[in-house]
Amino acid sequence: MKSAVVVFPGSNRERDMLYALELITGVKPHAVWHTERDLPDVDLVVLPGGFSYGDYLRTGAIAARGNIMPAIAKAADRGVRILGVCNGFQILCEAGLLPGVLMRNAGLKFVCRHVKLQVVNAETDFTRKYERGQVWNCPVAHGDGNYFTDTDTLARLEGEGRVALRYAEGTNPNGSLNDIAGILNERGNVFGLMPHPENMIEPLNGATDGRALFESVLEAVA
Amino acid sequence: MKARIKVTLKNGVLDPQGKAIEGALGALGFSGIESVRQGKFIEVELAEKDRTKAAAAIDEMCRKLLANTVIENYAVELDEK
Amino acid sequence: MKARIKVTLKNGVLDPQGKAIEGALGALGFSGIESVRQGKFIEVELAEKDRTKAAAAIDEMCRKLLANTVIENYAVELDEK
Amino acid sequence: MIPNVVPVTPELIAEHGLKPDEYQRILDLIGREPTLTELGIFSAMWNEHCSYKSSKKWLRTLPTTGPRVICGPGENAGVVDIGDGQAIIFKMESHNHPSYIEPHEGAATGVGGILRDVFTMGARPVAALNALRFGAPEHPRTRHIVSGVVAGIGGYGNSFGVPTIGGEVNFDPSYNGNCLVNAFAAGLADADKIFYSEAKGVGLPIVYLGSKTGRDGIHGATMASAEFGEGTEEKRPTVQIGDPFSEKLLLEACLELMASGAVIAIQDMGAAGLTCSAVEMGAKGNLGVELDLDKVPCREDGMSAYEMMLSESQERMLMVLDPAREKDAEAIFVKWGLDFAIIGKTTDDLRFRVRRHGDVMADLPIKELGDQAPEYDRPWIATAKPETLSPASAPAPSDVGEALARLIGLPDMCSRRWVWEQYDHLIQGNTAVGPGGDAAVIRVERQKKGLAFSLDVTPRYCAADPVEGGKQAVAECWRNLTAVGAEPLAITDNLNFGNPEKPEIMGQLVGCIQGIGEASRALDFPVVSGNVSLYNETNGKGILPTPTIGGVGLLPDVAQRATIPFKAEGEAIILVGETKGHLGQSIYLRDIAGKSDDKSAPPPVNLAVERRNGDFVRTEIRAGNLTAVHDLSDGGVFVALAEMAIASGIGARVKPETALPLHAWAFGEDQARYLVTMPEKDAESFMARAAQAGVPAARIGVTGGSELTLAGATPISLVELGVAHEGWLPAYMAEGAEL
Ligand SMILES: Nc1ncnc2c1ncn2[C@@H]1O[C@H](COP(=O)(O)OP(=O)(O)O)[C@@H](O)[C@H]1O
Ligand SMILES: [Mg+2]
Repeated sequence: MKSAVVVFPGSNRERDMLYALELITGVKPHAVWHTERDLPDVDLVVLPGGFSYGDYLRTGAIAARGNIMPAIAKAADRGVRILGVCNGFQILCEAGLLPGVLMRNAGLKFVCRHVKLQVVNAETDFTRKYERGQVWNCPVAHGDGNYFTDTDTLARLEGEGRVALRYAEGTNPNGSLNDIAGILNERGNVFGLMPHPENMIEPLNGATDGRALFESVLEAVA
Repeated sequence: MKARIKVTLKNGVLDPQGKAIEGALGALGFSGIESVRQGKFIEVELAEKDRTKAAAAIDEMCRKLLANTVIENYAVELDEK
Repeated sequence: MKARIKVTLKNGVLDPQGKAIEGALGALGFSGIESVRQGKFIEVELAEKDRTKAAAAIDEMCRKLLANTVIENYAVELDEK
Repeated sequence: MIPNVVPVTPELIAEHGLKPDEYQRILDLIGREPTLTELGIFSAMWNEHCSYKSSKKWLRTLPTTGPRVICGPGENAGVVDIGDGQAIIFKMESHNHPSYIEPHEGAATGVGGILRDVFTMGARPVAALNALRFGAPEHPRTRHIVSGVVAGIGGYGNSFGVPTIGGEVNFDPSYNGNCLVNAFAAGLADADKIFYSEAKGVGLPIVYLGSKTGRDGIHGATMASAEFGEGTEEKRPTVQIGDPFSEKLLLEACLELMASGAVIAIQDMGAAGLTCSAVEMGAKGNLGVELDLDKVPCREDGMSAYEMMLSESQERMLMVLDPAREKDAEAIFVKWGLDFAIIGKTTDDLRFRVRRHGDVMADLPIKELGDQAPEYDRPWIATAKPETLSPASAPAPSDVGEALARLIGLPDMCSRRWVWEQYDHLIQGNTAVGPGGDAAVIRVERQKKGLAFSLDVTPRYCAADPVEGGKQAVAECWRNLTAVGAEPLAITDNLNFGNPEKPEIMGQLVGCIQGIGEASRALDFPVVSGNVSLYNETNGKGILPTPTIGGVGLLPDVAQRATIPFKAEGEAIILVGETKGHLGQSIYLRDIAGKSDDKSAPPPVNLAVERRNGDFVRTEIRAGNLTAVHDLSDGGVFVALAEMAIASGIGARVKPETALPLHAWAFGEDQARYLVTMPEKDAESFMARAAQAGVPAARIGVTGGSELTLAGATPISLVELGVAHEGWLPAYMAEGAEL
């Protein structure tokens, strides 16, 4: 699988993501600088975690208006898989590629800890290697992960199975609506989540539960 | 020209910071606080001297970047200076 | 009584947010922007009906919590409603 | 604009922190009255922070070399060889006063400063830690400071992208008006690609890179100068604000620039910004420096030479570039969107010359600015040697189990989760042991080996006996690194003390340095970098002497690390090291027995024993013989047992064979000890190996169950212990919500 990681000023988990993708797919991913206007020919585009533009103004807001974003929107239209993790998720929301917004954590503090994620929909390109209902461990590290959207959108997301991951067993770290941890776009090829599966891929990380997410995409594009 | 922009959350949008401030004020012993909402206050200095043009530019800035119109409203005041 | 509070950074205090917004506006093609400063805008609804008392309470809230007076200034507008 | 030539009054001199004899020294050096800018430059170069004038004499006694030391004190950070052509670069620095004035920004900029010290040398930061000391919990400002400092440290490190993986938090009334924020950072580089600050070559461009210069942190000195200018309001000294976003860009730009081969010398602008960095680069390289301040990127209008030379605006660098590579360098600056400018050049006349609007504002001999700084042999009085408290004379609790339940939930003993959950301790994906272990461990990126880090000091020991306290701080740090299986390599120190002009305080400083020196020599644990923070006083009362030690260790295979939690039921628990029940200066005595005025001796440190016991434990860890390891410190055996049990959810049954009073055995703070576990079947051979190595070891119990049971004490449920341990800090912080 060919993949690309988009790097914005202030991205800081891009090296983690590049490493994870290389480890799991066996192919070195492209690193794409935000000023580019075209993407390389890839099967997966990842917007990594970090504090693009310092998270100033609103998380993801400035990055979402960067040069590379139209190319990402076009790729999404073509059905290329797009994955946004943490700040990447925030950027996708700000860019309108996913609905809703990620607001300040309900506790107002940055939270770095392991949470439990429940697979709500195991039929997506990003979760097919998990079982439906499966609960897995994954770290979160964010200050703005509190997912919010209007009631109509929420009903649609839930109704269409687009809430793929939820925080399980009272581990919601940020107060997000319906314990939402990760959502899909309508077509199912754009996925955003707050937790960091790229930091859960080796025994060193305590468990390897995050691998299946990348392996899902690998299988989907095969 | 100086523009003063207030960006506020729309009604019905959850405001975790406002809620926290409300709680904190209560904890500090302030009573009778019915609600607190937190927004942003942005000041932009423009070279533009023409009021209409400046207003149009600021409005565009708000729509394109300064406010997320899905959840936020904005109000602009212009000031010669 | 409704209080509208603007909390702004003191002169000379570095404003990384304002700087980033300024850069972003430039990148979006807006020209003639001389400076951008970002502050907070807080709205507090009070049960208090007496203007003087409300003003005193809000001022105390600002000093104790809403503004960091080491680096920030605040300005309050009161509004019957 | 402030005029440059002003009458130099005694008040002006005093306001610049210069003593009359120091001013005389300036007159002798330059043969005329200094201009205001020159006075500012001298005050910056000759203050305690930059010149180490009170501590230099004693710092020289520290061992700073070793087979693995590539670069000791004298550069931005120490450099230590970790094999495979790689080096670890690290240092610790204080930001105490700024953090008291504005906790969030003060702590944030402290983190920013130490990260810059590390990446200035060409290293990518891989770990950050912090040692924090706050006033008494009940003091009205403490909560506000804790909240701001923690958020500030997290806010900066999280955004910058370095894992913050450990540190210390303590509370004591002596820090009520003077908190301590000691920030540590470590970075990785190739050993043959380290960058230094020594300028080389005459007529080369000096380049300014990073954020614009404003009137940040121009301390008291500005107040003095303000009366000479108009618009004093506008020029009031301002707090430094951290901008981790700019720092991240600066990091990436610097590393890219260094890789391009364009950098000849580089120096970050820390304390006394442009002044210190430019003078150091020139003086080290035996070169003069000429600056044209009109070229400096400024954030504010009308800044004078004086202000620009003293500004402490953050996220700035100074470098000497290879002129042939100027275009490549420029492309990198532009890519990262950073301000840059050629602001001067190196010269061959050994002068430090500063121009503004074409006028020479300062013209000083560059070498003398640093070399001729005053150095003091301040009078000192050694702290009187305290008496040792016998175990029998320490009051016993009504029940040892109940005492443990209280101890584990005390401000100084409870879990720090509330703090470290605000720190991204997982970023970079290499965290093997995060906060909460004896030492934090990271894997070296894409390698098998690992690095361990720990910050330690027990200020109450240092107060009672500075020499033993200094030794103990180094020994405890060494022990913590050993307890995870690492070979301790080297340390950095951060010496926080009161006013050195008082002989008792100077005696504490001298004693602690002596103890640190002794221990680091005995343990082959050299000092490769450090920082001194003096005048930590309020209303004439000094803080507890707090020489924080930051140690780094190496694990050949990160998979062999040892951790605290028990791993299975029914395992043997063995106490390694000798237990004499030393309760003097213990947490038990202070907080449970209520002897807050304890004047007795702290536990003595036998460095040979420390080394023997530690080497034995490390060998056992590396041989894969141990399932859990925890070093013993505050609170002794019983607290360590409780921590191992809480961390695992597995209880223990313990029955000591000892003639000591039970509370002295349980809570004594004797040094050089560890608790280890292993499968029951392996215990016998372990005991035999210990005996052979001459290491005291005692089987004290077995893991299992859901309680901690000590023969002779009421059993306590792990749930109860866990609640007590986790509860205090969040509950305390929740009482006064902050934004
Ligand atoms: N207590 C100490 N022990 C050993 N070295 C020290 C100590 N204090 C300072 N140093 C060294 O002196 C040099 C100057 O320190 P400092 O001025 O704090 O560095 P910087 O200019 O990078 O802030 C550094 O190399 C530092 O490591
Ligand atoms: Mg430095």
